Parts: sequence; structure tokens; C-alpha cells
Amino acid sequence: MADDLLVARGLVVSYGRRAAAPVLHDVDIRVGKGETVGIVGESGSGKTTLGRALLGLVQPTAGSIVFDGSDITAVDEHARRSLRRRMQMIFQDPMSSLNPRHTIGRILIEPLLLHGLADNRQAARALVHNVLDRVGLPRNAVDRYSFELSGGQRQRVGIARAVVLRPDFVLADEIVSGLDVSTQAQVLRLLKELTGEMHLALAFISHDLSVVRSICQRVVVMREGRVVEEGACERVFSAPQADYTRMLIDAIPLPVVDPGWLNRGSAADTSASA
Amino acid sequence: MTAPKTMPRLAIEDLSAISLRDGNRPILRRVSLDVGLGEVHGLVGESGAGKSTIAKAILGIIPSQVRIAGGKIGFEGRDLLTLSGSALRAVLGRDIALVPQDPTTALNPSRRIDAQMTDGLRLKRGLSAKEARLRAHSLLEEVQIRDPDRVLASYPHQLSGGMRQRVLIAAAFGLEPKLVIADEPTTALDVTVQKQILRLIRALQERHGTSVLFVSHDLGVVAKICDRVTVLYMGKVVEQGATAAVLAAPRHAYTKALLAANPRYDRPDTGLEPTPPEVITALRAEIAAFDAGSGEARDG
Amino acid sequence: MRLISDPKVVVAGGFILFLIVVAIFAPLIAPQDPLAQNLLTATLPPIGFPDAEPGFLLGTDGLGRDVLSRVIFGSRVSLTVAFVAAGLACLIGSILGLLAGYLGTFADTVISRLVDVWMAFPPVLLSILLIAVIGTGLHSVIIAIVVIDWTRFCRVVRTETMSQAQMDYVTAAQAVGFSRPAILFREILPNVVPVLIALLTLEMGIAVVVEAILSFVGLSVSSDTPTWGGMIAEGRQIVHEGWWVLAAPLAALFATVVAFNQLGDGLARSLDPVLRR
Amino acid sequence: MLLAVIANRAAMALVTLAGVAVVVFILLRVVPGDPVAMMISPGASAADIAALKAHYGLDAPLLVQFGIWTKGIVEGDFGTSITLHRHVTSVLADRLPATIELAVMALFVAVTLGGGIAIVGTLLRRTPGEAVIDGLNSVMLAVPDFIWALALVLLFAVALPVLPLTGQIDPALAEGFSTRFYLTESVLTGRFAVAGNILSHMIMPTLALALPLAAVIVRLLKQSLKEAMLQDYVLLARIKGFGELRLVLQEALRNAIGPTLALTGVQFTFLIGGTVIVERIFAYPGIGNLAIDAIINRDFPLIQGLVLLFGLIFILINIGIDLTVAALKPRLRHA
Repeated sequence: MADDLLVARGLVVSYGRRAAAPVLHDVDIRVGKGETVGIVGESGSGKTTLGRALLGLVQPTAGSIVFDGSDITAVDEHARRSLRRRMQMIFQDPMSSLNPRHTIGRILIEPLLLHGLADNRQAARALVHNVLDRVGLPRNAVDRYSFELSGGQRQRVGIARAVVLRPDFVLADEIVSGLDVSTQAQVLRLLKELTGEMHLALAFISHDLSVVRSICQRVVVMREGRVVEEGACERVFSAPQADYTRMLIDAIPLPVVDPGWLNRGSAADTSASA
Repeated sequence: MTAPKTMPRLAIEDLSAISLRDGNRPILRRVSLDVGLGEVHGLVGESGAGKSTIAKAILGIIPSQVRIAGGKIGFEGRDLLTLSGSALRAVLGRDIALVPQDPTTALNPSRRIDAQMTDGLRLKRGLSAKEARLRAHSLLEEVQIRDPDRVLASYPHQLSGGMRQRVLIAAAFGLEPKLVIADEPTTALDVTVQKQILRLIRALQERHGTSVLFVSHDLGVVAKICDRVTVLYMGKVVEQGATAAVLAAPRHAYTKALLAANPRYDRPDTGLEPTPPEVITALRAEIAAFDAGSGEARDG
Repeated sequence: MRLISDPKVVVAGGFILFLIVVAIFAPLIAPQDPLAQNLLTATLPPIGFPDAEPGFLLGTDGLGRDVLSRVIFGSRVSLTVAFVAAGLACLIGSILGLLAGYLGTFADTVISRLVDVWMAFPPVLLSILLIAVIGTGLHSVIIAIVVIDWTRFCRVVRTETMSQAQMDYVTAAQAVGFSRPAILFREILPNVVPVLIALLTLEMGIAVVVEAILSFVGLSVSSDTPTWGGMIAEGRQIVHEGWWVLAAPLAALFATVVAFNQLGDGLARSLDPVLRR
Repeated sequence: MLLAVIANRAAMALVTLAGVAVVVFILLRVVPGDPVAMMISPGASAADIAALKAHYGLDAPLLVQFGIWTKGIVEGDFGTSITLHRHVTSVLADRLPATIELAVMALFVAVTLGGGIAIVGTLLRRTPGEAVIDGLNSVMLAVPDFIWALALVLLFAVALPVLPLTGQIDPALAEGFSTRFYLTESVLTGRFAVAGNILSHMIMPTLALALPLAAVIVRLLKQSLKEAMLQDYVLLARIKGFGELRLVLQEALRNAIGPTLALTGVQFTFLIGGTVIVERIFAYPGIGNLAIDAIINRDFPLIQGLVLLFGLIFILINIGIDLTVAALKPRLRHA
């Protein structure tokens, strides 16, 4: 098992005045160095909130987050900012996560200058060219705006922005949910390669268990703000221990004709009420 | 292609369409497909393949920048494309219904479920208000809603996504149409709810002998519900056949590539294969040759 | 370049430019002295009507002053007010709006409350009240407009800033580690500017009208300086004897307001990077 | 829940109003310009002036004046108008009905005209008809009530001299009214000739006030309607076989009207503000016209009364709009 990079214990998050009904209840999660961990769940499971809490974009009401040995739960804004380089994020909607008024070049170069990874624009530009090559975007993309790119290309920019800072940890929140399967395959493959090359730890949030199975080593299954199961992908998918995990897996339609599939399943989900 | 034994319920022949905005770029290229009596026919493809254009053409709601350039949409011996507005409206709702993609926008937020379910029954089936209400009630029971009275009295925002989709399915099948167009009806739903909805559509379809044209981007979903499937790429049919045959032994390289790109939890080492460049080159060439060929045919 | 392809922007912008040139070179362009009274030539109709006299293209007013020359000189006051008052209102309003929208909580509460208090007054009434208190004159008109209309900018900029702050690109900038001021000025502001420019242009049109209304009521610059509003007030009195005294400045006012509006509309459209795709 | 929200808003608004009153009170008294000096002849003696000041309470210290004024308000007494020598309350009561009739009439015309054009424009969408409506409307949007009023004066004074240019009613007919709601009263008592005369006076000011608001309604409502027409629920209803007009009225209108209604509320307060200058142009005897005279003559008690009255009207309009929007939105009603 890899050394721990990010460990959260007993995380509780509540929004606004709803302290009585937290979005996350007492969640534990750990991500090892260079490890890819899937966070799966249906809508309302709290997986997005968990991701944002790990990155310090949402303040937890209770619990602790330790990153690379130091407690970062309540660090001040200044310390948080220097942490940012090491903890990056890729967003679900690449359109809204790229500033429509900035060129791709500006979006990639400014973080490098901010964190002193390049001494000047020239050096930053060179680094950006490298990263564009690596994610499979043409170099002239630096002069483009996000709306001039295709969906798959935009998501590559999102990945480039995250990895250009050479972080240790990246959070990917539903990053392929709007993409066609062939584009999805390219993006996931790229991400898998990058985590290997850069020894990157990745928290991969998704509702799609097949995708999680294909790129993650471990998986955390969430439901209504709680972790219901956690373990190595191989074990969880072959022998799920929670009923909920089993139900989720059974509900995935594989591209195989199986006439009995539709009517199989627990009695609990055959009838519905509002 | 072999002719079906009985007359199909829906027979699309050589349907072509162009985009007026994009320099008359073809978006449907002589698409032919038929949906038999009581059959669920899957229409799959990636975005831009033209699946929804076909659905819209059947429903007579083609956007203004798209023009049908040729072909027929045969339904019950008539060509829907040649029907007048009022003749088409008489057919729609009574004989053809739609299950839409997004249940959050498909119900009118300011009208009660009651009003939204009964207005079609009154208009198309000539029921009285009371009869329509009773019918709506039994329809909701049929889609396994436990407390139909409460749901009927609700506004859409008071129902969950899965619940709304059940209401929409009840409304569509409730008009006892001969053909239902299901346009990605489970894309917006969680997987567990998706499974319930698929089960429901299949059950209602079998019970009423309804034909369904099932539009989807997900080969997994298609595998579970469709009898036959048509695979589209850039508005052209690349493969067509029984679902089991197409998925088990795809003949076209594009279908193979789609399957190879699809991740599968039961086979973690396969999937995520990017479409090989030579497949894309070959597809482009096929399309170019097709366009040139049909162009000549038109000129000649 | 893209701006020039929008006919609205070209025509309306062209008219405004023309107006600016006319205002600057008024003494060279005006055919007569706008203040020269001559009771012998009082209420002469425009050229083309019976009894018209050459030299008075748009006729004369009740004191025999050349209407065209007065309209030309009147543009000076209108444009000064338009640019100075709208510019200042925009500056003050958008700074407060940005602060309220991005800092949130306390700053937002205070600023929003202030805007509410302001909006409880009918603008025309408030401006007249202000002028009555601080006295008439060009400065007073400008102050009155700024004091009333900064709220427009504040409200729009606040809402727009808040909605931009919800976008993922702002979260992305936070995740990269940019400071709050950097995010406000480098990420959010450029996305708010197009709305602001459009609003500023619209506000110029509004300022021109407000100045005209104040002149009409007799609360703007002194009556020796020709203003469109002042001419309109005189024209309203003698509308049966000389309709052109009302019609000419009214037409100038109308054209100016419509031009500013169309320019604002066109700019809003052309400056939006997502729309212009 | 909803009532609590509205009560809260009303309380906040009243606090705002009190703040406004205090500011106006102080503003008027710290600036140069003596109202008494304006109302007496140049030859008056210092003693005369002092006596007059004492009469209106203007010689007391500021705080005392404010105390007297607030106490009066609580008792329903807004003081005495300096120029009109009458109680402010009765002056306002005399003038307010005319403005209410004018504003309500203008609102009605604006909503009918704007709503109708928006619906026609939606039915004509993607046709040349829509382009014509949009083009005209974009010009209409730019033209304020002030310009409309004067354009109407030009039109009816010179080209079509059929309408009276000033006033509310032919003075010869202004007899035998028991209220100041001349139009309402004459209609209710069946004096239709009188009502016709009043209406002929109201046409121009009404149009001047209504047209800018109508243009705003056309733009926003049409845009909302067009967006609503693209929603799936409209598509489903169309597939059920309902006709266009029914789709617009039954499916789209209720969902589209919210933003328009909220904006109409805000714009209605602007319309009330617009009565100030429009009433001036047409010498219409409402509170707007009164306000200009009061300010020019520095009639403090009257100005203060008017400011509070305008503030109160604004608050009532906003609460009315909140209630209407809530009534139309099931989501809010159940929140």
C-alpha cells in the first residue's frame, strides 16, 4: 500500500443554516501517493462536496484533513495559497471552468508565474508548449479562446491547467460525463498515463462505475453523505459487501444482450413513491 | 436489406437532411430503417450522428435551419413528411407519442400533473374531465406509482426525477399510441432509477404491443431493451441488425470501435480504446464516396 | 473589427461621433449667433414653408433667434452632461457593485440597503429636489445625475459579479491559488465589462434626457446658454404659433437618445465572446 | 412563510422610508434659501418675516422642528403648506386621486398593449413580422415619457388638433363631484359625457406614460415566451396536438410571466416617477405637478409630505408585486 498523501477523518460539512442536516456525515477517506481513488455515488450522495472539502474550497464543520503529513483543515489563506500548487482540480464542465475572456495561453501561463515555476513569460511559454504537446493539443491553442475548441479539447485544457503546476494531488469531478464514448476513452487514457508518469495521486469522482473500474485502484462508494463501502476496485466489484454497492453494480447496463437483466434485482426498487 | 414479412409500423426510406446554416452540409444521408409491430428499435450514435434529427423529423418539429432533402417517413401507409400541419397533429398524440430526455423540463412547472395528463386524453380520446381523471389515475398505477392521487395533485417540482419520468411515460403510453419515440429517456437519471425506467418502458411496450424507437448514445442501455439496432455515424447508417448479433459480432469497424471505447466493469483490462485513426480515415472516405455517389445519382 | 461589422454600432456610433464634432466646432458650424435676438425676424418658419427667410434653415424662435444655431450649441451641454455624468455614475456604481458582489456578507448588506433607500425615490423627483437644494447650473445637473444613477450600475454590476463568481472558472482560479483581488480584477471584471460598457452607453442617453427635463423645468444651466430642454420649454409655450421651435430640439433629443440606446444594444451583442461565436 | 417574508420586507421598507424622511428634512434645512423670503414682498419688515417664521414654526431649533414634525405625522398632521396655506394632508388628498387614475390607466394600457404585442410577436417568431416588431420596439425602448409627451403635443396641437392639450377636465363640467376620482365617479354615476371629456384629457398623458413601459414589457415577455416555447413541455403539448395560440397561452405564458411581472412592478414605480414631468407638460392637476411647484417654491412641509407619499406608494407597489408573483408561482407558494 502506498504512503498516505491525503487523509481525511470524520469530515462533516453542512451548508448554510442547515446544521441539522449535513451534506457529509463523518466521512473518512485516504488517498495514497500516486494512487487513483474513485469516489462513486448517485446524485445527492455528497461526492462533489467531499471533493471540494478535500481541496479546502468548502470549510468542513468537523473533522480533519491531513496533506503530506501536515494538518490543513484550518490553515490561513496565505498558507492555503501555497498549498494550491500541490493540490489541483479538473472540472466537470470545461466550458464554464475556462474564463471565456482569457486565451488558453493566459489560462496556463499565469498559474506558472504565480507559483514561481517559471521565471518569466518566455520560460512559462516553453513549459506550456510541453504540456500542450503532452495532452495532445496543438501549440497554437495558446492563442485560442475556450469557445473556439471542441468539448474534448476543452477538457484537455482543463487537464493541462491542473498538471502544468506539477501537483501531487488532483481532484477530477465528473470530468467525462458530457463526452462521447470515444472522446471519453481518449481523455481517460490520457489521465491514466499522466498519473503514472507524474506519480500523481488522483481522486476521481464519477457516477459511472465502469469508468471508475477502468482507471482506479481503489473505490469509495457514497450514499446520502456517508461512505457505504470502501476498498480495492478488484475486491469491491467482484465481491461487494454493502447491498447498495451490489444494487449499483447490478444496475449498470453492460453492452451484452441479457434478457433476464431487466427483471432481475431487489424487490425494493420495483415500486416508487414520490 | 431483406424486406420485413409484415408491413412495419414505421418505415423510414432514404431520409436525407441538410443543415442550411452550415453551407448545406448533409446531416442525414439516405437513412432507411423500419420499426416492426411491437418492436423496440434502438437508434445509436455519438453526438452529431443525426439521431435526434430523425426523431424530430418523425414528430414534424425539424428546426428551421434544417431541411429535409429527400426520402419518406412511412407510417400506416402514409408519408408523414407530406401531411399537412393539421393532419400531422391529428396523428401525433393519438398514434405517435414522445418520451422526452429531460424530465426536469418536460413537465410544465406551473400546472398540476392532473391538468397535464388529462388535457391530451380529453383532446385526443374525447374523454370527459371526470373520465380523463380516472384514466390518469389508473395510468399512474400502471407505472407503479403508489399514491396516484397525491401525484396528480402535485406540481412537478414536488416530484423526484425518476417520478417525473414515470409520469411522462404514463402520459405517453396513456394515449395508447402505436409508436412511441423515446429520446434518451434515461440519460438524465441515476443508474438505479434508469434500470427501473427501462423495465417500465419494456413492460408497457409488451403489454400494449407498442412499437418503440429508442434513441440512445449508450450501447449498454440499447443492449438491455432493444430488439434491433441501427448505428449511425455522421448521418449515415453504418450497421443495422438484431441487437444480439450486432453487439456480439459487429461487422462495421465503427461499431467495433464504439464497443472497444466503452469501459466495462466486468472487463477492466478492455475498453478505453481510442478509435484507431485508420477507422476514422476509412469512415470519412466512405462518407465522401457516398456523398459523391448520391450527388451523381441526383444529377443523373 | 467585429464592431464594424454590426450595422447598429456603425450607424449609431457614427451619429454620436458626428454629434461630438458638431458640439466641438459649434461656433464654426452654426450659421448664426445663437443668442442674437431680433424681434423683426421672430417666429419665422423653417425653409420650405410660406414666409420663411433664407439664413434661418429651421426658422426662428419667439425672440427671433436662429433655431438651427441654438440646436447646434445646445448639443454642447447635452454631450458634456452625457459623458461626465454617466462616466462618474458608472465609476462609483461599479466599484460599489463589484465590492458588494464579490465580498458579499457585510459589504453587500450595507451597499444593497443603500441602493434600496435610493430607489425609494422617483428619480425625476429626486433630481429636482437635489437641484433645488444645491442650486442650478451645469455642475448641479451632473451631480444630481451621478447621485441618482450610480445605483443602476451598482445593481447590475453586483448581480453580474455574483453570477460570474458562481462559475467554475472562478473556483478554478481559487484552486490555482490566485488571491481574491486578483480573481476579482483579472478573472471576473473582464466578464463584467461588456455589460458595463453597454450600460454606460444607455446611461449617456438617460443623462441627456434628464438634463433636458431639468432645463425644461428651468433648473439646469442659466437661460443664456442654449439647451435642448430650454428650447423645448419655450417651444411648448408657443406650439400653436411656431411648432418648429419645439420640433427641432425634440428631434435632436430623440435622435441622440435613440443613437445612444442602439449603440449600447449593439455593443452588448458584439462584446460578448460567447454570443459572437 | 410568505406573509412573514412580506411583513419583513414591509418593515424594512418603513425603516427606509423613515430614513428618507430624516434625510430630506435635514437636507432642506441646512441649505441656503429661505422659503419665507420667497413668499413675501420685498418691502416687508424684519418683524413681518419673524412673525411669519414663527407662524410656520421655522424659528425653532432644527431638533425641535423635527420633533414637532414627527409628532404631527404620528397624529396624521403633516403641517401646513407654506405656499398654499392649507394642510398638507388635504392638499395631497385633493391631488392624489388624479394621479392614481392616470397611473392606473397608464399601467392598464401598457400591460394590454405590451402583453398583446409580445404574444403576437411570439406567434410570429422567425417571420418578417417578428423582425418588424423587434425593430420598432428597439426604438420605442429608447424613447422616454418626456419625449413621448412632447411628441404627442406636437402631433395633436399641430397636425390633429382634436384633443385638449392641458388639464384634467373641462372646467365647465367639473361640478357636482363628491370625490376627486373624477373618472371613476363619472363612470359609476353614469355621466358618460363627462367621462368622455376626462378621457380625452387623459389620452396624451396616459400614452406618454404607457408607451415606454409597454416597450419594456414587449421585449422581456416576448423573450421569456420564446424561451418557454423551446421547453420540452411545450414540445410535448404540441405533439399532443394543441395549436400554437393554446401553446402560448396555456403552456408558456404562466411560466414566462414571472420576470415580466417583477420588472413591471419596478417599472411601475418609474411610471409614477414619470408622472412628475408628464403632469407638468400637460398641466394635469396631480401630485407630480404639485411636487415641482413645491420644490421650486421651497415649500418644506409640502415637499416632506410628498416625499413620504411617494415612498409609501413605492412600498405598496412592491408588496403588491411580491404577492402577485408568489400567487403565480407554485414553487414559491409551497416553499
